[in-house]
Amino acid sequence: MAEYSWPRRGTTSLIDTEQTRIDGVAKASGAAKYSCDINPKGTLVARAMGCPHAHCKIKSIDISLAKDVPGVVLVSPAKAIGDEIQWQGDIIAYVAAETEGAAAEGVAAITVEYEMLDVFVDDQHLAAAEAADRTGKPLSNVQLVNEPGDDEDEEAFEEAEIQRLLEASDVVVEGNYGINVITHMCMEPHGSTCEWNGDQLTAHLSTQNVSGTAGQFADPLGITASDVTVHCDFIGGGFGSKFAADSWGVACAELARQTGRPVRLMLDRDIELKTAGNRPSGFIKVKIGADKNGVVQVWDSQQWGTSGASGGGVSQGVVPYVFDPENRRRTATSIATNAGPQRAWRAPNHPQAAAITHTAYDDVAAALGIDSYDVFLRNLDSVSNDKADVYRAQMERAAELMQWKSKWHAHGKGEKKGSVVTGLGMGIHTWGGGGHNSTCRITIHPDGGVETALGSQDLGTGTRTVIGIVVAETFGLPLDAVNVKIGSSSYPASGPSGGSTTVAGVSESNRRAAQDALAQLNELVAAKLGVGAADLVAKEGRIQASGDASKSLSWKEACALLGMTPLEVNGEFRRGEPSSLSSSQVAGVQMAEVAVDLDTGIVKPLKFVAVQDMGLIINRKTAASQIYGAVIMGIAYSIFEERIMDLQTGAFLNAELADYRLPRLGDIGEIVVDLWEPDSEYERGVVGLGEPPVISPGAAISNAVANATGVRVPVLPLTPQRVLDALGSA
Amino acid sequence: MNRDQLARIAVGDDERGGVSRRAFIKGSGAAAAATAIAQGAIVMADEAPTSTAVVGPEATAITMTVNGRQRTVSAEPRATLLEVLRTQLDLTGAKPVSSDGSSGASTVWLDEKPVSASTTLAIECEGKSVRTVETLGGVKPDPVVSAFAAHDAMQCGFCTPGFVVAVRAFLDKNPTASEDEIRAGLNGNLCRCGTYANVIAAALDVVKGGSNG
Amino acid sequence: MKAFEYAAPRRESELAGLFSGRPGATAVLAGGTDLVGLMKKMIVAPDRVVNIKEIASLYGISADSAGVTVGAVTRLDEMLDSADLDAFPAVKQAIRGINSMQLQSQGTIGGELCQRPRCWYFRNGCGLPTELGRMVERGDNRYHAIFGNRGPAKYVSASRIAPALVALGASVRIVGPASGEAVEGPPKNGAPVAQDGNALGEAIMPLADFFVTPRAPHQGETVLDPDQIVTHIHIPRDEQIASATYEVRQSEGPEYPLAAAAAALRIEAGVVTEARIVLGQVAPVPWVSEAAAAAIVGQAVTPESARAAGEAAVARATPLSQNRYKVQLARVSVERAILQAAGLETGGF
Amino acid sequence: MVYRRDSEEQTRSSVAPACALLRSKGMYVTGRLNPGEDDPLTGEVGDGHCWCNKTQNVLGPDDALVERGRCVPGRDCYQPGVV
Repeated sequence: MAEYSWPRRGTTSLIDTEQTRIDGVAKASGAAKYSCDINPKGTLVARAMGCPHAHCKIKSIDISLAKDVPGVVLVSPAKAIGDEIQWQGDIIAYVAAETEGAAAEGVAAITVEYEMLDVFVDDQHLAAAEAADRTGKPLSNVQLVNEPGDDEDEEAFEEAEIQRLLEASDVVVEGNYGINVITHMCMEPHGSTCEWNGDQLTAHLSTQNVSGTAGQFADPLGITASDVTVHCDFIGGGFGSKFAADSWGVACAELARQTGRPVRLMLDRDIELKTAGNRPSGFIKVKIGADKNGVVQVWDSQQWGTSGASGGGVSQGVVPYVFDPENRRRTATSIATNAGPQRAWRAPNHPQAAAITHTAYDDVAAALGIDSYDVFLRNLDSVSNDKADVYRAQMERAAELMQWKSKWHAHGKGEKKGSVVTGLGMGIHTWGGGGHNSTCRITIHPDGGVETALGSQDLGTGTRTVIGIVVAETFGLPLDAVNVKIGSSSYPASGPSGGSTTVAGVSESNRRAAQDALAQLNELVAAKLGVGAADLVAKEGRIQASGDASKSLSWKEACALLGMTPLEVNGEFRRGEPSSLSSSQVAGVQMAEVAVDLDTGIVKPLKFVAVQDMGLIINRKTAASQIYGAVIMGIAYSIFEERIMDLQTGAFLNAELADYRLPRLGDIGEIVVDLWEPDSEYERGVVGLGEPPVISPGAAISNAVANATGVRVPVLPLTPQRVLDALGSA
Repeated sequence: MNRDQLARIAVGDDERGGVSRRAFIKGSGAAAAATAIAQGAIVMADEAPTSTAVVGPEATAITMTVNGRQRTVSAEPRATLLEVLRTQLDLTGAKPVSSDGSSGASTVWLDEKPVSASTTLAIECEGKSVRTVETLGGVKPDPVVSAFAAHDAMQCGFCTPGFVVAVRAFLDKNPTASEDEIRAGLNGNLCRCGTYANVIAAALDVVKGGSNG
Repeated sequence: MKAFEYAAPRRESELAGLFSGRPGATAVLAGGTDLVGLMKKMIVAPDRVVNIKEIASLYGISADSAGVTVGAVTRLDEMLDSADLDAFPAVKQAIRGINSMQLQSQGTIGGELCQRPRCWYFRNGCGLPTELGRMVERGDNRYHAIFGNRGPAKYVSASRIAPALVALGASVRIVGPASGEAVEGPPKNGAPVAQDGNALGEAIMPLADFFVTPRAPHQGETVLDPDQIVTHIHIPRDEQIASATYEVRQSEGPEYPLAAAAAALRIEAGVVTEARIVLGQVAPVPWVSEAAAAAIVGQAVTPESARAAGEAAVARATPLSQNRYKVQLARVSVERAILQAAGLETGGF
Repeated sequence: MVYRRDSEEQTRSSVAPACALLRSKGMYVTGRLNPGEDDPLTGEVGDGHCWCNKTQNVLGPDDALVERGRCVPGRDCYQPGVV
């Protein structure tokens, strides 16, 4: 078996260059078909009915009027009498109809009687949750340099030792920090178009998990996964929320089976936001002791938050974030609320952890009156990964791009122009990445045609293009010579797009298959040209003897040697196996400069610098896009977006786009993306990029606002209301 | 307000455009204002008064010009333009993102003005001209489409067709737009993936490339 | 959406027979940017929709020495492009602040004035106004009213252009079925007499009086009865009036401002001799602040006098449990609208 | 030698065998159950979101919540499996 490797840096024609995505024109011109665009003849439109109440029991469901609405074809309850509803928007019934209007009218005609139950949705106040008996047993986790004596009570020792360390510190900072629940708000709502051919189901599902969802449809429908084909050529956003077939996907298939017609069921925006996932909240009370240089000596925190009905919150395993001081005690309490369940949201746990702990580190700088940059730098010795040197180098680069040193002023000590002040803040982050399991099948046709097929998907990260680049580079062909087939579960299985594992996974399988296929083709070419197969190179559309261009065949001539049968080669990668093509674990440093209007509390990003390592870069253009996008999503959750719940009723009040505030094109300021790529990065292979740059903005922007105003706005997003409250002027 | 408070409109005035000079004077005490309204009104003098046809709620025939071609569809008055384009005419470039049009993802041209197809009823478009993002594609795409691809001004791409229409419409009106004007003028569209920085670059490129027309 | 009938009259005279006097039975479709979304959620569920955009006399902008008249279905972008409205910066600034090309080219001035309240309880189906008032009082009222909120209506008037128009002394023309005698001779053959025998009538009133705060269910947010529509808006011309709208907008998008104010000032020899200050997004109606006007009249516009007017404007605010911060934002809006009207720097964003 | 102590709840979390119908994102990405603990390979942290393959919901066939810690022997709908 060949030794798999990447071409030497500087010798590539496609890899590590800027390539335009191969489906760019199709997407921009509306030609690309998403799941909700699939519209076979006779398709019915289905709609879900969400429960208006956050906590109740179903006393009765009457669908008789709904069935009589003109245009309604089928009404199907999803709940039974006696079922308990635990959050607003949980789905009670489905209606399939000829038109959108009829489906909506059908939903409105369903009559449900409810028995109301106590509602609790307050995740910000631990005491309130405790009083309502909504907290889980606290999890605690202690690490100390000193050990208790053999017969000493452990908890008493811990308490005494923490107090001793705090007292021994030059400065002690106490603070409260928090970040609210946000949603995924995928532009294309969750849903599918389902059609049956006999007992064979085709589900056009908006999914991040093409290869993994067929099996999810099968069990509840009483068929086997082999009867299901899942298609998803294009997905309108997932961000971690679209890994499952979901009950509404199965319902769509069931409605199609019962009506004998194709059915399209996309969730209404409000139901999606209420029921199809969110990012948990995190609140924390911190005591932090540091020496006079700002090096943290001891960390003591109590945190809480919610993931909805099951409790949960932000994992305490990442608190404090990246930094892991030798002495620390952390306690986490989960709060069960009458709110929809969480789902993975880009870099699960990390953005919240950064936002609620790097802010505390920054407050150490504020308390000591020293530069935040220096505090972050001096604490790098305690980072939990092995990236301290990378952070140091990246901080230097980021500071240069931000002109940090010349712009810096102590917290609250900057120049005020009118009512506007400016400030700087930073954060650092880490993420694993690495490839997921991936299998692909490369076919070289005797006429020179090349295709690769795998059950992967393109979340918008440019996966299709990445795959094409890897295969075309290996064969020495132009990018458009490779036909990339993804988005169907009928292709060889490849992993879901989650955790920044896709680019590494699909690059692994495709590079392996392409190298193996080329080796087989080279055997034929070598015999034809009378040279050794090992001496052959594929470049610029030819296979030729290295050093002797006269001995060569065009790609087409070479492929003709295959005779009548296409050459098919599978490539496979298993996550965790050692490989020279991919690795894992990245760092990353981000800095924000913001302006704050002290009279209105409005925060405007002026400039944002993101320095990011990511191993070998397959496509520089889409890699940069990922970072821009992550920063903008970061600006969103730092300044604008949050789920707002009515504490009385548990209603999700802003579950429509008009009320769910997000940044617009004019809100982003200047964004500087720096692909951090010494040769060592290229050499360690592909890692993955989606999550890391979305992690630090909360900390960087909150710290910049603290630097500008001289006060900490404790909870994200930093709305005018919260800023004015913190300034004491509201 | 009580109907007794409404002064009856005299016929002749109505036929000149529905504004009674006398009543306006009576109501407002501002003679000049009435004159202004009367002058601004469009005169339909010779047209005999007619009553208006009421259609629906059943499906009715709607004829409009879509992407240059006359099309007749059958739809209920409550059908949105977006639903008709997507399900009856297979024009799925305009996307359903928000029910209230706040995302801009369903932007199309209605009589050459950018509007949200999701908050426009199909029946309103009777006799009007609708143009969709699909007219900007094809073998020789519009420079805005090419610039979006070249600058990677998309990720998942779901908001992108609406954004492309918005950029095209904006640049048609502001062919030499500066970066500041672009940042101020394209806020009717929403993107979740965060492609704004590249959209700005793409729009600027179209301006600079002189291919903006 | 509930199924509905549809009509698109081409003349004002055709209106009378098309409307039902029953609340909620007929909806007027202008730009549709607010109505269609509300109908999709069945917050509004009419039996009939009357599209008034095809009535030619309701469209367009005309001007003379007395002022400018704008037809109700004139699109907002056309107002923005009209040189006739250059004399009224407050209006153009308010339209520009909507920050969406689509809303500006689809939305109409009549529709903008008649859009339904901005209140998430209302828009989530909690009704207006009695039950809603309780919900808002106990619930999350961060975006709700800080003035005029003692009754059941605690939402804020949504219109972003109304404060400017009220400040500028605009009037509005209303058309609907009339009773009583015609003021100008008997109807001729073919006159605009509706099938039920009701003739069409009109009234003109100050826009300031057009908006009302409902006290009971089925009272609307304006004086309009279910069978009446706005046809024209008239802004009187006065060369000596300087005006501005200042909105506190968290983002550059079309989201509604957190607070806003329009100022119309007559400045003579450097001193304000007459002022109208109207706050937006703070009350169930555009909120006319006599106190702010009194504070600035007789003063030169300076940062100090503008601030004093802002403070006067909010002195009697009655914030709800969670919107005290809006008092500060309302104060700043007034201060900055006055500074901006006078051509001075606001000192903020 | 550094002193470390985790609360009992922390250490107990994934001892019992999980139901064969339990699903999480981590299982698809890494091929292993990933109910919210650190992934030792990469330091990546899961989100803890689980669902039931039978109901395709966060509620199981018994209408109770689906979670790593709850989908264990003793629950009526538990199915032994290889995971």
